[in-house]
Amino acid sequence: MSEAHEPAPTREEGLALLREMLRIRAFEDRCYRLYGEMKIRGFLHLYNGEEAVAVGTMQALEPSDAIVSTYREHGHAIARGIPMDRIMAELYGKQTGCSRGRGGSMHLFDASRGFYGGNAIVAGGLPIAVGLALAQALQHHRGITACFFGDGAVAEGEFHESLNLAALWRLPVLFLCENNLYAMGTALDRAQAETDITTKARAYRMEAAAVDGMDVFAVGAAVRSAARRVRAGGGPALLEMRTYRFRAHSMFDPQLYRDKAEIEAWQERGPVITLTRRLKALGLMSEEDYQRLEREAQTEVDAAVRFAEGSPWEPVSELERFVYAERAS
Amino acid sequence: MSEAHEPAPTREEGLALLREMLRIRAFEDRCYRLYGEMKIRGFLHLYNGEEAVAVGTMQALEPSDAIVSTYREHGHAIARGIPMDRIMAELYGKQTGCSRGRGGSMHLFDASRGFYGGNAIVAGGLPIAVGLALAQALQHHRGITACFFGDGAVAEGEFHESLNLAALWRLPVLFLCENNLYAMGTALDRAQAETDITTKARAYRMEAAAVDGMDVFAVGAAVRSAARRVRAGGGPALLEMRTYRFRAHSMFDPQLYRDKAEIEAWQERGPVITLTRRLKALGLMSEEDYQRLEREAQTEVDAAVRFAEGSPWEPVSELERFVYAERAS
Amino acid sequence: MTYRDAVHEALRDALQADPRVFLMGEDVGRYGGSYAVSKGLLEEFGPERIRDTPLSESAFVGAGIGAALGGLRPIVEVMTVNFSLLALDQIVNNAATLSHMSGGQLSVPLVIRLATGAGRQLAAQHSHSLEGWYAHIPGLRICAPATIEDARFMLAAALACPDPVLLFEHLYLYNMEGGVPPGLERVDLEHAAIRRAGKDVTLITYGWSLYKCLTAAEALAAQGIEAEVLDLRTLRPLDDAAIMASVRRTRRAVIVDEGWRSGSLSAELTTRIVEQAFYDLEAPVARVCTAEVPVPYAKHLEDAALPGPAAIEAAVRSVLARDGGG
Amino acid sequence: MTYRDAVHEALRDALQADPRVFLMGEDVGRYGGSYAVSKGLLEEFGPERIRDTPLSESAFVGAGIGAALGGLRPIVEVMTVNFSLLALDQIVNNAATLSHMSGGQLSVPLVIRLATGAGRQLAAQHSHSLEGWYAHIPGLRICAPATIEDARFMLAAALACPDPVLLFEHLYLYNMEGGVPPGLERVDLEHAAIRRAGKDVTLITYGWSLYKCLTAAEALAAQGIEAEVLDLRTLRPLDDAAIMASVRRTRRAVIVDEGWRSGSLSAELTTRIVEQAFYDLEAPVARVCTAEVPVPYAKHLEDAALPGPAAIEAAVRSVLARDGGG
Ligand SMILES: Cc1ncc(C[n+]2csc(CCOP(=O)(O)OP(=O)(O)O)c2C)c(N)n1
Ligand SMILES: Cc1ncc(C[n+]2csc(CCOP(=O)(O)OP(=O)(O)O)c2C)c(N)n1
Ligand SMILES: [Mg+2]
Ligand SMILES: [Mg+2]
Repeated sequence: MSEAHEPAPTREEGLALLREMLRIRAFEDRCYRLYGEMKIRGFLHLYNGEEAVAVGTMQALEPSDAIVSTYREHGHAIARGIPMDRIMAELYGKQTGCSRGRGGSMHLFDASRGFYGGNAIVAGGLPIAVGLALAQALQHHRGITACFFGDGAVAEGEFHESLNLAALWRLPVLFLCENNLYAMGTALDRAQAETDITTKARAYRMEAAAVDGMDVFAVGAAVRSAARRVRAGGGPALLEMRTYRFRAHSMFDPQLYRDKAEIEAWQERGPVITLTRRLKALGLMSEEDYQRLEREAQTEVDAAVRFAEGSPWEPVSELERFVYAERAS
Repeated sequence: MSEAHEPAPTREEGLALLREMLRIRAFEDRCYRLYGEMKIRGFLHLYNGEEAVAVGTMQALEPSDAIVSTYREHGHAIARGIPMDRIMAELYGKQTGCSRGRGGSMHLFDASRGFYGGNAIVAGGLPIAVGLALAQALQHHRGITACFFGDGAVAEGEFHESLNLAALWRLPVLFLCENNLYAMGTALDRAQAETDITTKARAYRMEAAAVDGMDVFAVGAAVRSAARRVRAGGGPALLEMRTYRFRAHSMFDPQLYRDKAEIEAWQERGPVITLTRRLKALGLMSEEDYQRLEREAQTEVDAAVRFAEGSPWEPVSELERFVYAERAS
Repeated sequence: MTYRDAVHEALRDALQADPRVFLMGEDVGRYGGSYAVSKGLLEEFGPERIRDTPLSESAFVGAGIGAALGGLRPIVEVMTVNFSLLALDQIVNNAATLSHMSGGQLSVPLVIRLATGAGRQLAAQHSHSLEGWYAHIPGLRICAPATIEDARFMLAAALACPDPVLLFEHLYLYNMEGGVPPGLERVDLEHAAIRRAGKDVTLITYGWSLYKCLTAAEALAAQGIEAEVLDLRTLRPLDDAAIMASVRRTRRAVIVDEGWRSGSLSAELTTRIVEQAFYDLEAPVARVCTAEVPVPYAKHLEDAALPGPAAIEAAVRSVLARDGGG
Repeated sequence: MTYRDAVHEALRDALQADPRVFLMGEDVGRYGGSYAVSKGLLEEFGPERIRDTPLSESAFVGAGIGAALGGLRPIVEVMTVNFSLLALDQIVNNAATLSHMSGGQLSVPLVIRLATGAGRQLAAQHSHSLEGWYAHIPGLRICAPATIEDARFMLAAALACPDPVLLFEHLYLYNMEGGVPPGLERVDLEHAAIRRAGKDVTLITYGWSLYKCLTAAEALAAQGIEAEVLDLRTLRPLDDAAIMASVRRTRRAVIVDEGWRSGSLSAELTTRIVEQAFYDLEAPVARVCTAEVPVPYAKHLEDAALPGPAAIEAAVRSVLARDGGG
């Protein structure tokens, strides 16, 4: 299922991809600091190291597609185009947040962009993705549903039931496993008898491929190709994005379970650093370009923080609002 | 994993296997009648057609092994050696029943024979089997755990989680899928994208083989061989027993979902009829022998019914007994 | 018309009225539904809209949530409440939360139908009455159609509601015969209904227990005690106004609930009455519930475990005997 | 010693005392437990007895049941109660039923530990307080160690019990500092405990809410109101005798329960008090619970949703104000 690498990128494409990854990186690094300052609370799962997956995927999808995500979803949300200020306001718990302060880091939503939320129950989003795809199929929409989940989710019963259902009904779901080798402190080979996740997908007669999740082009190419087949009615597909998280699982994790050396080796292969090197080597980007992109990202994050800081709180009187829907169905 | 057929049976072996199958058949046929007479109530799932699986399996297991079963478990219980009168008394809801009248048809238990019960939640027994095997492994028991479940159970998340856990921890579980092609009215190919169940098992790196579940020798050979490896610490294994149920799913099933012709074709391959023919053809059994075995089975069932009829009811004052255990742990 | 027919007709109506409606669940199609409710619908509406599912409660309930988010109006049949435990994460963590957690951006117009209840000697794993338990969860609406008219029309009301609605159909009701009052074409999900008027005590109940209460009320009437019988219809949110109005009139309440006694809906009802009508009570509220045991198979044990008309009568008499102390 | 240390020591003791005991759950080993409770145990007891599991709640809880049947004494950690919904079928349909359904042949000496509760801005899917909900299920024992001494010794009592015991540890407690009274070496699972004596009203509570009650009680004392604070410790079966004894003394009760108000344990408690001590009450029982919303992320909204000392004080004052009508 993997395809030959697409032709070398243009300067424009390359910079656009790098810009998106830098936006995510800058956002996540700021979140890290803001957590220390207690501006952000609750659980915070950062995406550093995995940016190529979100960026490569989103640029290969269409606006009419639906996205189902996890609790490690800032990157997905940003790459999907949810305004950073709305996301930051959500992390602050403000009324202007993209979930009106009710969701926090793990529950970003944007219905207008088909972003059906961060889900904090591991594998809990997969059945929902199957249902969204069923709605697309029955309504003859053009859209497909892309569903992110981690390597840890693969052990859950909901993974199994959802893959089978999607395959059985040939629904337009693109299952995107972000295999970063760990579920909290549990390495994949301590969680799975079979560690090749594509093998599992094939046991449901589903097309599957492993992708270098550190290479934003490889991700984009794989998603484009798989999405094309899924969109054409070829049934669901699974992509195993091989990636790595650079930071701890959450802000409470002393990382007893992995070596510094392992982390460093992966950082050396990081999506931002490798794309930066590549674009420079191809002569498509100067150091100045790079600095400018970084500055722009910082500026955007600064503005998002200002927006969040300046936003009002949802009045407590609104606490019970939205428990039941306000509009008729 | 399948092995060459074992040498032709002796007369003794052949008659013993047929006797067991006829005992089950006679028991089930009587249950059918007793249900009509309203002596047995609740759900009743008969085992006709699948006798070779229970009999072939149980004669290949050892007394120290543990058994986890389903709601279609009369055959398993009888073949395991639970006295028929205790089973019949249970179906009558009597105090002398093997679950003291509390379980009924779907919940036969006999702790002394390592029979950990009928389970009426599809796939609900699989995690328990994994735990029993974990106890065997940690306590260095010789025993293994044999776990029955239907083709329908394969779609459940608990199947997936349990197979992975058993394979990951290399536990001595023998997973026995009774693939009778239907889960109630749902044919396997309407429930599974991949209908070869052994393929699924292999996705957990588990050894697996398909077995002719209508041939009691094939079942015995496959179970013996698999059990040997499991017992020796080779990790779990799965056998897909290809079989067919001759009767309706339960007593409420008008069988709209399958043809008479299909049923008749399978009945022609039935485990009792084929073994009878084979033993006669080999000159190992006369028609008289057969009649005697049938008579003996009927006599045993008659006695079981008398026992059940004559047994006392559990006093209502005992209703709340055993909700919490009486003995210290 | 039986209750089964009424549910069947309700499904047909819904499927005919709105192309977004579809039915999905185990054996709803070829088998005709495990309680024969959907028999014939596959032939009429085809396999796209009458979808047999594999045994994957979590996935197909979750798929119902997703399909509702995606613009459809799914009716998911979970064969019985017993199996819904396998889908509870989807129901509690997704269906019940998505509207609030998304700040009102999403809603989950999903209907889940479940057979519930004991009494058919199906033993511990197949005899749960968990509707009261589900009623603990904010974000869900829990309904228990007990009459032919509710079986006939509650589904439409549930489909018109933008929230997840769980319809609990007691398995004892399916064969019940009856009719729909002439001219009646819709019901609501908001109001409890007085099924028998009386002045001496209010029997508060729902589902199959309604008929046990009506039977007990007849027997009590012969003894000169006039019991009012209130059918809750919706267990979440509760119709406090109707409950208090009746209790204030009769000044005594007995709650009849097939859930296990401890922590059943009867406890919430008692508590609300105490909170809202304490000074109107002539006697402590009494309740008749299921004994605190996994429901046993044997008929005599099962009967002893479940609430029955005799226990209801006894509870009423004891409440009347304690009069005047409140 | 913190509560975390106390649970840690309890685990060590149990592992040392009985070779049948082992601990299993997500990230209990290499990670050290998601609340760092089991840190160091892997090194001390090895991977056979400190078993990291895959994310498979249903399978490893069910495996705990099987291992208990097979003669071991498993301690299963479900990281938080929120994820236990995925294992509910195993807990309700197997752990809770096997003893009864087998006519007493089997027992399930399984201990499940779960972190519970809200208050850390973890939002709707990670803030459940379902211990009261679990207490509805016959066959289970539900405990909520709220003090250092219970954290230290309840585990041993649970392991000595032949039934499935669920230990709910409120996530707010782990960092709490304190000690064990000198000489104390065991606790039981049967009795509620008066954590503060008082004569004017009984605050009935458990878990982290205990400390909210104690804080409220101090504030009330300054106003001349002496509240008794009763820590339930075990939520199923409830210690009715201790509850009624206290309520009969104070003649007023306020229940503080982090569950959602409707159908929470507070309802069962209120109901039992009405059933058993109606004529001793001077005022209706009041309750302080969590608002009926999926718990929101934002701190001010979460605080508003959860029971707090101010709401407890207000409830006490309102109960005292209604005196004399009971
Ligand atoms: C059902 C469930 N069990 C446990 C948890 C606690 N938990 C949160 S994240 C996580 C690890 C998930 O790992 P993975 O799926 O690989 O995603 P990653 O964090 O690596 O992106 C765990 C165990 C949870 N949220 N949901
Ligand atoms: C979790 C669950 N869902 C649904 C049911 C209802 N049900 C009982 S048996 C059955 C079919 C199971 O088929 P299979 O596993 O193939 O076993 P078979 O009856 O063919 O032996 C169904 C759907 C159940 N008991 N448990
Ligand atoms: Mg991971
Ligand atoms: Mg089958």
